[in-house]
Amino acid sequence: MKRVYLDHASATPVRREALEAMMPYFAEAFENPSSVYDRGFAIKAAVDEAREKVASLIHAKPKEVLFTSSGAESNNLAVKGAALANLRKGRHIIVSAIEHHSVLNAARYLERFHDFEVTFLPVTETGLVDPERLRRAITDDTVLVSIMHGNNEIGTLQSVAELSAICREKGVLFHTDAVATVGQVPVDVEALGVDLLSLSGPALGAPKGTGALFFRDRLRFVPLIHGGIQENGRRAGTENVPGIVALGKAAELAQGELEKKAAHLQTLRHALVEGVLGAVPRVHHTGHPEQRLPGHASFCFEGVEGEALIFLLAQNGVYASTGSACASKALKTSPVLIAIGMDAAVAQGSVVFTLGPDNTLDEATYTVDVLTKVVDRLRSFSPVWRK
Amino acid sequence: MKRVYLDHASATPVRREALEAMMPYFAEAFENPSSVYDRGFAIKAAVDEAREKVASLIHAKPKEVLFTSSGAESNNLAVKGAALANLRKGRHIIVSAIEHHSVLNAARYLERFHDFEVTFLPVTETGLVDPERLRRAITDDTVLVSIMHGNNEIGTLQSVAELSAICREKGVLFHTDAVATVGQVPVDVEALGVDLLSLSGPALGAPKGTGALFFRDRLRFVPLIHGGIQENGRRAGTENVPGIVALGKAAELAQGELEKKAAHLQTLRHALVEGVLGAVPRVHHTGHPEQRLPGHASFCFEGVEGEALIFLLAQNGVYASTGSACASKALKTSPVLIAIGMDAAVAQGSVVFTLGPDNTLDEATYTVDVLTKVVDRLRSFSPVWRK
Amino acid sequence: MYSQIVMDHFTNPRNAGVLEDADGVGEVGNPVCGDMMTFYIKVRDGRLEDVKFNTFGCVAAIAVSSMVSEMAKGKTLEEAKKITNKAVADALEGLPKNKLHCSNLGAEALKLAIRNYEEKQALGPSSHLQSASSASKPDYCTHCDTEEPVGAAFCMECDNDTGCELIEVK
Amino acid sequence: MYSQIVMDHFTNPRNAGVLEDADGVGEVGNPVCGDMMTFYIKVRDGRLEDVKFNTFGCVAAIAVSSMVSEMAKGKTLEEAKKITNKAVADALEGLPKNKLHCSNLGAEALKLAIRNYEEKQALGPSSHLQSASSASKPDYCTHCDTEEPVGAAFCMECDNDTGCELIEVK
Ligand SMILES: Cc1ncc(COP(=O)(O)O)c(C=O)c1O
Ligand SMILES: Cc1ncc(COP(=O)(O)O)c(C=O)c1O
Ligand code: FES
Ligand code: FES
Repeated sequence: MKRVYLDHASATPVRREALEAMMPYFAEAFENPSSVYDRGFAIKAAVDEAREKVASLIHAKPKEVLFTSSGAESNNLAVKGAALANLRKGRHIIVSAIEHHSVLNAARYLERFHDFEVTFLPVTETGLVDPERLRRAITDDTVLVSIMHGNNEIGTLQSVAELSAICREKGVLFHTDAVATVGQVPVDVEALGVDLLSLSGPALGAPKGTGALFFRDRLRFVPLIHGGIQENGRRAGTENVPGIVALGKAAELAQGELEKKAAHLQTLRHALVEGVLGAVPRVHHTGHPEQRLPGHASFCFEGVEGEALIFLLAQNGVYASTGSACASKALKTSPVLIAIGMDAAVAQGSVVFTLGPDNTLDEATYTVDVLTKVVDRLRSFSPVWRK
Repeated sequence: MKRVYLDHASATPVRREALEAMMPYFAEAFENPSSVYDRGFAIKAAVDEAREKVASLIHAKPKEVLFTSSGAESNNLAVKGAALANLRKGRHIIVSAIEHHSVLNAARYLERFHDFEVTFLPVTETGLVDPERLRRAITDDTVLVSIMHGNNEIGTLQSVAELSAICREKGVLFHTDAVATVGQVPVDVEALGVDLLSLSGPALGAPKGTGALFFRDRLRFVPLIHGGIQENGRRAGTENVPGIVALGKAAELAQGELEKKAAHLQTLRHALVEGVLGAVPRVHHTGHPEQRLPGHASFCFEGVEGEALIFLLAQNGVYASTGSACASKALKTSPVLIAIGMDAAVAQGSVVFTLGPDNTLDEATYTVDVLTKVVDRLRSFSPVWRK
Repeated sequence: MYSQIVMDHFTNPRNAGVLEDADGVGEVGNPVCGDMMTFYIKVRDGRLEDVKFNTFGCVAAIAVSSMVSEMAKGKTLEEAKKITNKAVADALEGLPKNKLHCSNLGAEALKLAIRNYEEKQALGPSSHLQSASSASKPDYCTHCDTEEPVGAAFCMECDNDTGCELIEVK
Repeated sequence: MYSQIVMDHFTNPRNAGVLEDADGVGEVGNPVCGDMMTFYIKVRDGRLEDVKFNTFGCVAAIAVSSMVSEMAKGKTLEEAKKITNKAVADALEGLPKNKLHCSNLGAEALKLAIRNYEEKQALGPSSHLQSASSASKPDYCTHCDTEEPVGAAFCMECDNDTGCELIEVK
């Protein structure tokens, strides 16, 4: 059977070059980068080189990059750390209603444990934050705004530069969750005007267990993992050297391929979206039609439920996701889909396809065929569809 | 030149079997364990198997084990998480004065940001916490006691079972940092009577970037990394699948070898300690003479400074550490050595040797020879020594 | 996650469809919650001669519907009423904790169809189908697989203001 | 971390030792802080004919002592007094940020030895050696290599109650 993997946002195979780059750091160059003797320095040098590569990918300085264990950790560190470092200024933060759980729940943590007030900014039907709404939401107490760069469920890319400019003007810190965008579209922290930016390694073809946080030079934040001197006291714990080296390599590769890859993904996405909209009745293409991740196509199919659809797709060799593993396992209706005004019953039929560089046009066509077949099949005994 | 690696507590090469076990999970079985389709389940099964192995090593149930990115993260999660989950009971915690920075600074974080009171319990000259002192320190406000199992700088093993019994009697949670002990001595969470226990992967021959936290079944704690449903909502972020699989394998291997390894290490340690005490004048063997980590030998040499000693040792092929990378880089006098009553000037001459299974008696002898030579050399132009 | 028998019933659901001339119809759930089932029964000599279902829902919901229809077919009404949630879950060789509520739905829809039939017998042919949407939300935590979900200071997701305040040390 | 020239001077320190009949002696630091240096000078015709040192301290402290002794030897007293911390660090091709204070120590000990010699000249032979221990603690953060350590809400280690309270947004 054909096997078409269209779930790159959930997981990507580690790239061969990244894997090769990290291999020597498991059992040969295994020393602790904090060791004071020479063999430790060599390891520290490898970490620093990786830091330069990640910094270069996002147009930051190496000292503005900190390594973490995941995108979720980066988000938690940014949101809680920057908020707690600025208690004197106020206890109000603003996040969009479609943030990833790791931002939303970090905000709720501040609410519950630190008496913060959190504003959840609504979005338009295409998933965009309205700059004027953001401006009105900022008060004298606002210390941080966190609005994601690209949304994992509906693919919409925010106009981050425009939003961050408002915050800068008002003297409020701006964080963006760029887990879905780094490696997919050009990300330039200067151009975006952000103070903090989260990224994750697996999204670039680095191994799971890697991530990074950009923080503007000299920006202060309270650590999430307190302890020793690693990362200049900003994140304790022995560095994940092999993972960091792989992340550096993956960042270097991503930088070289960004444009070509995006063009390829966009072509496939168009084929997939046009194909689905043409072949399947009563389907909603969610998120922004144009201002979106190049390889991201998301739909809600009326009359069927997402998990069932995903399983039938997988049985036919097409691997996709319902958009948010969290919402899906929790049997909750996706808050993102509700935020863009999707009918709650229709939101149950959510399926997200995230394309990768190895996907082909043939695969897009095959996917449309399979999808048409399995949606039909599920609808054939759906009480919702009949009505 | 001979190369004698005696810094196993700082870093250990990843074990071949662990590396082999993890390899398929980078680029082949790369899917997200949270994916709802079959290929994701296989990954989840691998994670669960690793969880069983880690649980088995410490005599816990699999559902009592949570994977983290480091020992430092486990310590932060345990100390902050358990304290914040019990605000209603009180805001007092007790830690020993010789805890790792990741416990000490987590405690200071509670002090600063959550109005906790922290008691730093003194220790005896051999590094032991006095149970009666612990008992007296507990108040009605005490929610958590954190006392490490084995100390990384002076090797002392606490009588954890005795200490935890006092806490249980008083209805206070007990956490132990077992980063230095798991894989070195038998660790049984039931016998130790602990509610929370931290361990780190690299200490077992798993890769950097791995760690775990034991928490007694149904114990509640506030997460450190908020977000999705991974680890049943207790720690968000895509799981480091390859690292977790390797940690499982390393735990399995450790369990089978524990006794033989400890006996071997103890023999070497005796040779090293006797050799050094016999050959070098005015040297202090720190920590407990008997109740200590089997492969841990720690000294303070009068008249010399630790970093210089470490460098000269390394130039002669002997790799050791000053005990705490953090204190050493921070140019601080080790708080642990001060806590055991070491003279501050003498504490500067701290060197820690941590043995591994591949070390030999020959190497111990060679180390004594080198050490004698380089200590002599540094003392030859030391103004402190002359006086 | 799912047993082979669940996957089999999901992939090849038995008795999916509508009985246009059904003797009884029962409906539970609500598409807004992600699960909805309609059961149709044909009764002959006090036995379920035919059972069909329409289901909107997840893998478990579809497999449960299929299994319930198989279990019910040929049974007397009284026997069919005794089909328990547990029996359904057991026949499927278990369901993930967060999907157990689906097994409730199936048996419930069947019972509603039987009740609908019985009421029709009593009242004449104009009786409406039976419907209940309350059963669609489980009363335990659906967010995790823990055997006894703990109400969750750790869980910001389902933490309905019980949170850490409820937690006691020992 | 350390330049080759630092490692060379550390491994083979020049002029390590004591001048028993020194014309001047200067001492800085304190073993409690981890660094202590004693400089001995022999003066002839207003020039440093010989310089020796004893040092208790880290790699940088030993290399700095050695380099300072080399730089000083043969210089006039006035030239030697002008040896700056920066010149020492430069001659060593740089030092890690958290070790820069060591370069201060070396030049300072040398100057104290010269001052001791000059005072002896003025006062007769009973003058004591010069000593200063204040210089041993740096006034910047030694905990990190950042160019401008920021006083550290992030750093629980050196965070002397300035902490987050000092932080301003922009
Ligand atoms: C006793 C102890 N606890 C905690 C840690 C922190 O472990 P990690 O660096 O893996 O985070 C260490 C590190 O050496 C340790 O020795
Ligand atoms: C937009 C976004 N932010 C954050 C995350 C969290 O990343 P991780 O699972 O690597 O922690 C994800 C994960 O998919 C994501 O899509
Ligand atoms: S998610 Fe399981 S208890 Fe809340
Ligand atoms: S450690 Fe560098 S500022 Fe405190």
